Amino acid sequence: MNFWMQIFANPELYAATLAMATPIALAAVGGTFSERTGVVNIAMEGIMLVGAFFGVMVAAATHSAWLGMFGGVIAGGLMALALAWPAIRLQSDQVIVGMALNVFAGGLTAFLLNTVYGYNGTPTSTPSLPIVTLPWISHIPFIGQVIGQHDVVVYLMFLFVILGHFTLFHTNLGLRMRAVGEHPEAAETVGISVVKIRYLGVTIGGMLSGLAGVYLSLGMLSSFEVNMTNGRGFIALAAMIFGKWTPFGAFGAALLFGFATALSIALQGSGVSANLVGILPYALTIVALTGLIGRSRPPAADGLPYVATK
Amino acid sequence: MPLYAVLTGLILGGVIMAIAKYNPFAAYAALFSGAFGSPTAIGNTLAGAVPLILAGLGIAVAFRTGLFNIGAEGQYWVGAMAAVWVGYHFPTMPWIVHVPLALGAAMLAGGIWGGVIPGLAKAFVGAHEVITTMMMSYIAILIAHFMVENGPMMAPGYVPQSPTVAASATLPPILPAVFLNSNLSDAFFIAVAAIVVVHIVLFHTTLGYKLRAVGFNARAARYAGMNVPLYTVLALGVSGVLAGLAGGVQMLGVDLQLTDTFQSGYGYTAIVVALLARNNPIGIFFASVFFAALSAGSQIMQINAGVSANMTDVITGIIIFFVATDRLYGYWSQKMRPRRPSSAAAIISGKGESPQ
Amino acid sequence: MTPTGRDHLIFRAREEMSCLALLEIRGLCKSFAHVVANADVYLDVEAGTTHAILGENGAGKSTLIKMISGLYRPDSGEIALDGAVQHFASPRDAILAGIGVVHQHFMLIPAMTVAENIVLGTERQRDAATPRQSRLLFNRKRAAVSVQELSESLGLPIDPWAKVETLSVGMQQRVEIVKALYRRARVLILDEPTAVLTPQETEELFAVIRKLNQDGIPVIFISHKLDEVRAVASTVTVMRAGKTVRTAPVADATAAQLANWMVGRDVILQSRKEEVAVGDSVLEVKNLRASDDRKTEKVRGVSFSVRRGEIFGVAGIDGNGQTELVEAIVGLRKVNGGSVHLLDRDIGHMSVGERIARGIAYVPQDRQQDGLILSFSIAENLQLREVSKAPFSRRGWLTRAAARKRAQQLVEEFDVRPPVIDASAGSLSGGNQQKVILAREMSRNPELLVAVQPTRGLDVGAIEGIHRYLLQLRAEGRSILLVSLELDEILSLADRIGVMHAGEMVVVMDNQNVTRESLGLAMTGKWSEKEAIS
Amino acid sequence: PGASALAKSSNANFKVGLVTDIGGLNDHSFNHLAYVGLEAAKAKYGVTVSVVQSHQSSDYFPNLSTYAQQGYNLVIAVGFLMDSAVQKVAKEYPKTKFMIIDDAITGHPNVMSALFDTQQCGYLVGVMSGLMNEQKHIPQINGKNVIGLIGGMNIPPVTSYMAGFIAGVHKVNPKAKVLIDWTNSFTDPGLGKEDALSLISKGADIIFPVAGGTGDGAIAAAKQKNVFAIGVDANQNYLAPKTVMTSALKGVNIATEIAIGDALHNHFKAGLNFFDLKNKGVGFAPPIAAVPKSVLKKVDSFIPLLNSGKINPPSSLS
Ligand SMILES: Nc1ncnc2c1ncn2[C@@H]1O[C@H](COP(=O)(O)OP(=O)(O)OP(=O)(O)O)[C@@H](O)[C@H]1O
Ligand SMILES: Nc1ncnc2c1ncn2[C@@H]1O[C@H](COP(=O)(O)OP(=O)(O)OP(=O)(O)O)[C@@H](O)[C@H]1O
Ligand SMILES: [Mg+2]
Ligand SMILES: [Mg+2]
Repeated sequence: MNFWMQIFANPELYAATLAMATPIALAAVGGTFSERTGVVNIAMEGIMLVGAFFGVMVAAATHSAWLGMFGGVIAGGLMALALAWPAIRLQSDQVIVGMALNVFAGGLTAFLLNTVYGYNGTPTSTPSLPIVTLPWISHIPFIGQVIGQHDVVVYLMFLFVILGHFTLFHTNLGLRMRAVGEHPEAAETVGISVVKIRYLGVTIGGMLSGLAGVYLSLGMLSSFEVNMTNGRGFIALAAMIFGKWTPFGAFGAALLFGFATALSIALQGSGVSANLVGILPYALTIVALTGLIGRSRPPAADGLPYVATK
Repeated sequence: MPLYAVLTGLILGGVIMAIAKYNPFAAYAALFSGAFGSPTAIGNTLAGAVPLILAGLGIAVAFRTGLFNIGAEGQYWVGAMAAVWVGYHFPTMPWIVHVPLALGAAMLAGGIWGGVIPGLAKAFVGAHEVITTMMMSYIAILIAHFMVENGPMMAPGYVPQSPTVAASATLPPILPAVFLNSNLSDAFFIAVAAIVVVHIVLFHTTLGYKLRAVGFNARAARYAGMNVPLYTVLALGVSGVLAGLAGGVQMLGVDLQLTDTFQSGYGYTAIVVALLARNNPIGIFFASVFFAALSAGSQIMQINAGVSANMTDVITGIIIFFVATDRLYGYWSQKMRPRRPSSAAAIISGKGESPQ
Repeated sequence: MTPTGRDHLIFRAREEMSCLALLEIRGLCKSFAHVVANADVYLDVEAGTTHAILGENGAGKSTLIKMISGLYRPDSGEIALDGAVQHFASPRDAILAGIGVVHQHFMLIPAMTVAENIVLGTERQRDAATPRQSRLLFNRKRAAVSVQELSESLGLPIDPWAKVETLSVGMQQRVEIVKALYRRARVLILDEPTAVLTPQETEELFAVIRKLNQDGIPVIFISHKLDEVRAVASTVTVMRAGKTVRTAPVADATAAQLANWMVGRDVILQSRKEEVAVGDSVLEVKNLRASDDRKTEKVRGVSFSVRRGEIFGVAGIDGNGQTELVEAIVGLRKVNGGSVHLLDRDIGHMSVGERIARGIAYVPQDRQQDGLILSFSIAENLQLREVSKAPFSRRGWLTRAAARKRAQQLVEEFDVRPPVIDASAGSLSGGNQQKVILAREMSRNPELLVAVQPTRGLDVGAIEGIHRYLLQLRAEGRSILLVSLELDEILSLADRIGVMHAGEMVVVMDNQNVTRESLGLAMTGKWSEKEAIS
Repeated sequence: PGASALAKSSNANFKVGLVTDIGGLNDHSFNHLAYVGLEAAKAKYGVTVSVVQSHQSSDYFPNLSTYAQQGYNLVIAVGFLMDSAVQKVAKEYPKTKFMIIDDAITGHPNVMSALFDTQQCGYLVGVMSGLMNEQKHIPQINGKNVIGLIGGMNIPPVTSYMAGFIAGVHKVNPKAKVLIDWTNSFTDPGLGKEDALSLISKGADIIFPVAGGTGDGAIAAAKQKNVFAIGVDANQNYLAPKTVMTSALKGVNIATEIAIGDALHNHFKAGLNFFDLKNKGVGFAPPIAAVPKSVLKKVDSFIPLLNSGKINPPSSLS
């Protein structure tokens, strides 16, 4: 009992929750944009890796973490275009292309890491993004320790989740995006360019995934490690579905997963096999999904190539 | 698999290698000799294709039914654990009983893990199989680690690995004289048999017809009196059974024990295999051999041409990309391919059928 | 005061006076991979008139419309508005030019609200039609308000907040019309608008069309229904096999003539029924109760029976529980109460499969979603329901050859065009898709055929054929439960007619002593015995 | 010089192949160190070297065989994961010499196993930590007397460090609390960071990650929270010069270099070869200035005890 008290009374548990949720939430919101316009994005893992690597590369070269972040986001966007073009112009199978990009990204980043920096890894002189301390909030006893002091990207994540929701549900652009994802023909008949909107959605998705990668490499650390995403891109995919293709939903799912991860970290001392404790996040996700979430309905035209017969 | 796509990929890869100051010709020569250069190489390539074939078939069956089994990796390891466990217990059992028993255990384990649990979750609460199979996969791998890291399946001694399976449970090598000390074992025949069976079931039985019908248009299937939940569970079950079998034969034929790394990568490569083969069993054979060759060859490419292992991933990625974008080549012809309902993208978003 | 929809109508009407909107189609051609959909099409549409286009399924009507609305690009030929030749690169151009279209298959987004659907794509445009709105933000309230104003000023009231997926097809079409006019259409094109409407709704639609004509807006009206054309249009153009074969003032053409021009042969418009001895009851429904997906009870204790060798027609305005009733009978919807007996056997709790096995055949309302697997071949679709039986399979093994032979027979017998059993069902036109379904269901010579809207959207030729099949089945002593919104269909086919209203079967009457009027009355629930006799 | 140059050139036809496990050369751990040793040997003796990074477990056997087939004189297998593969190949190629790192293969005349008494260096940095935790005047030390220990996986090469470390801490500071965390991964620095932060939040002011690349995250966390960290395997001070107070060294590079030299000069030692403090196979990196001389003296005083075997730290967690 007291044991649990200690764990749940420790603000670090909730701070860690946020930290672990951030990359997943960012990528999941990105994926939401992509799929809301009708393009399945299973390449988030690869795009994150690319963002993480080029973030470090630019930061190391310019000695500016901010430029690094910029570079990582751009790299993510470009990578996403490699998904958008075949998906939109060639009606390619979006999942195959996505898998291709994942394999490609894994190889490319590792290859560049070794050829550019050698096996010692990226330069230790690489700057990292600043830790932000919120003015008064950080002084509030418990709350302050939870949300008062985080990497800047964590706060950007909050921003993008809200911005994402607002854009999708309260702007003209969002209306058009949802229309294109639900019924491209209908959108076309009222003069909306399905192609443009889809390019936009996928690119936004890529940039957010890129930012998620930057958070791992320049936010939490200031270096790049081979395959440092460790499947977070796929977890983000799950979070997006779990969140029923809405930014808030995706955020919620990411929080749940982040919390379970943080909890499994906190439970490490407990003597139970580390491996078994490590199951917690995955088991909890399944339970939550089957227990409370249930069916989630994707955008009607999600993943279906659209051909304008001319 | 379209040849020109592969060629484009290889050419582009060559250009990249040239830029990276490698000799692409030497590299590809090494790649090829590593994959097919000697009987041993061929043996290893074919052996490497076996788990891809089996897992790929499993994933294809799910796709055909409109389901995306993304957790074959975990099902593979669950199957592996079961096979090894049966394999090193009962060392006195006769071969003819022991092997089938071990493989049966592997299939059962994989089926339950990949099929029954996500299948039921999908059929009854609509939990998206992409999430459930993925999570179950992670769980399986953690359990596997637990088993050998001072867990119930750890072999006595220093190294965190399971005991090796009894001789009575191993799959004998094929023509050891020819493919001398390669990994090629009877597992290969099992894989080929699986291809035939899956092909027949899918295209020559009412079961296959119903699975495909559910995959294309679940509503129409329901209106036609088919039990959609049943076939959902069935499809994911078969999918898991095959992935589990992949793990099983790999253990009994090649690894012979669990070592403390549970990342075969087969489960993910198999997704690409299935997709590139358009979920066609015959195509899966060739796609699997192709990827096995790349993997085997890449090792020799490192040794003989000094090309970094990661470069193979780059090239592989490019090749897959160009296979997926094969319409590039027929771009001029306005004749549009009818949208494949087994289009994984359509499936991942929970739809087999495209609105007309 | 804010500029309301009425103001902008007047404002636009004035505009029209100055320049007559006059649509000219000159030698339009369009072919697809395998078919020539339009070959040398000519059409002149006068301002303020209604111009009907008649044509068989697959004649090319929709293709023509899609070219006029900028969805397809013509292979050759011209489209001229006000004498100015137009080159529509996209629907946007067509919209800006003032072309408003209600497509045959609605272009609405089910998951979105009425207001969202209507303003979609125009959020940025600012003029009398659309009150000032932000270029960036989408304001649900304001959109709803302007939609509401316009719809009311047009006499087409709709709830702007309603999600489209919750609306009846009639309502959805109203949304489409308002959507077109919201874009200030100068020409309104309706592709088979009445195929899905109840008689009442059809009447309302005609009123709207006349009103638009008065405002100077010409309407192109596509339909298969000759009497409707006669009722609303002033000029008619007939298409056959992609060509415009005839244009004439409606007044000068008899229904028979029009039919002949369409099909290229004489058509029996009134199918005759020979007497069939009705036997004992096959289907026995006793105070059945069932709810829709939103758990509201839509079938409130319905009782009736269908006897051997009879067609039992279920009439009623869409959404009065017909769908739920049928689904409960075929086993797709669980019953809350009451019983369903087939041949004195309680099937109320059997699965769909078991009921099929016991001899129920079913022609669902939505042929594409529920009736067919569009990506399967015709042959494969023909075995959808009985794949486990001969000749399609033996002991779980598909018997290809036999199945194909059977398919070939059916395709010929039911005149599916093209008669290529390996063609995918998705490539067929609506009429032929329906034929495939009927071929499948009727060829099983079932005890009971449940047919919902079997001729929806079909041309006279196809309708004639299908009616013939139904009567033939009846002649063979089978029973048919026919649900239709088309009174004429019911009146011409049914032996007995049950009228559904508000989930109850308010009356079951013998076809002999029924008039259109009394039926219409019953459908609106205003039914009393007295009127029946009179 | 001429003679040695001659010797070198003649050494060029002595070929050494290195097979990494799937951790690859970026593992910040033994794969990388073995490679460093290989390069050193190449520079020193002028032998011909080649390296292959295994992609999956099924590559081990083919890769080892390939080198053997191609007539390599010495084939080095990095990591116990190749235990069975090495035994199999060794039987098939008796003329080829094999070396396996972190494993105990016996009974093959052509296989040498390199084992590292990392419990010894773990013990020493443990002692250092235990003492440091009592230096309350040092700003990084919070006086809570808690130490954080992070393990990548529960496997011998990791646990021997940890077991020795714990013993060392308690030897000099019995009241110290050592918190143990596992990350189940050697390649997730993000997770490693959160793991360390969690330990720090529980009062730990010295973090010792034994988790390959995951450890980099832990060190980053220590740096961020201004507490001490201890590097592992190699001297990791370069990662955070003011934070990494020392590193527990595992001379995989040294062992590799020695083994190559021995094989080259025909005194290859089959069977178990232990690398410990005595033969400089393990040790600890020179501590940073923040570590008081007094502490360092105390730590050094344990070295002879370990060498003489008077102290025998446990090599596995009980
Ligand atoms: N996108 C397309 N691709 C290929 N063929 C098409 C396409 N659209 C229409 N067709 C073919 O062109 C012909 C005309 O089709 P269209 O839809 O214009 O007929 P219609 O007159 O509207 O028939 P209906 O009355 O059933 O709506 C048909 O044979 C149809 O199969
Ligand atoms: N039936 C209705 N009648 C009148 N106003 C309505 C109706 N439904 C919603 N509104 C108003 O429209 C605005 C948006 O409604 P809606 O519920 O769609 O927002 P929402 O989707 O919940 O937005 P968010 O997702 O940001 O919460 C609100 O101001 C709400 O008051
Ligand atoms: Mg909302
Ligand atoms: Mg049409």
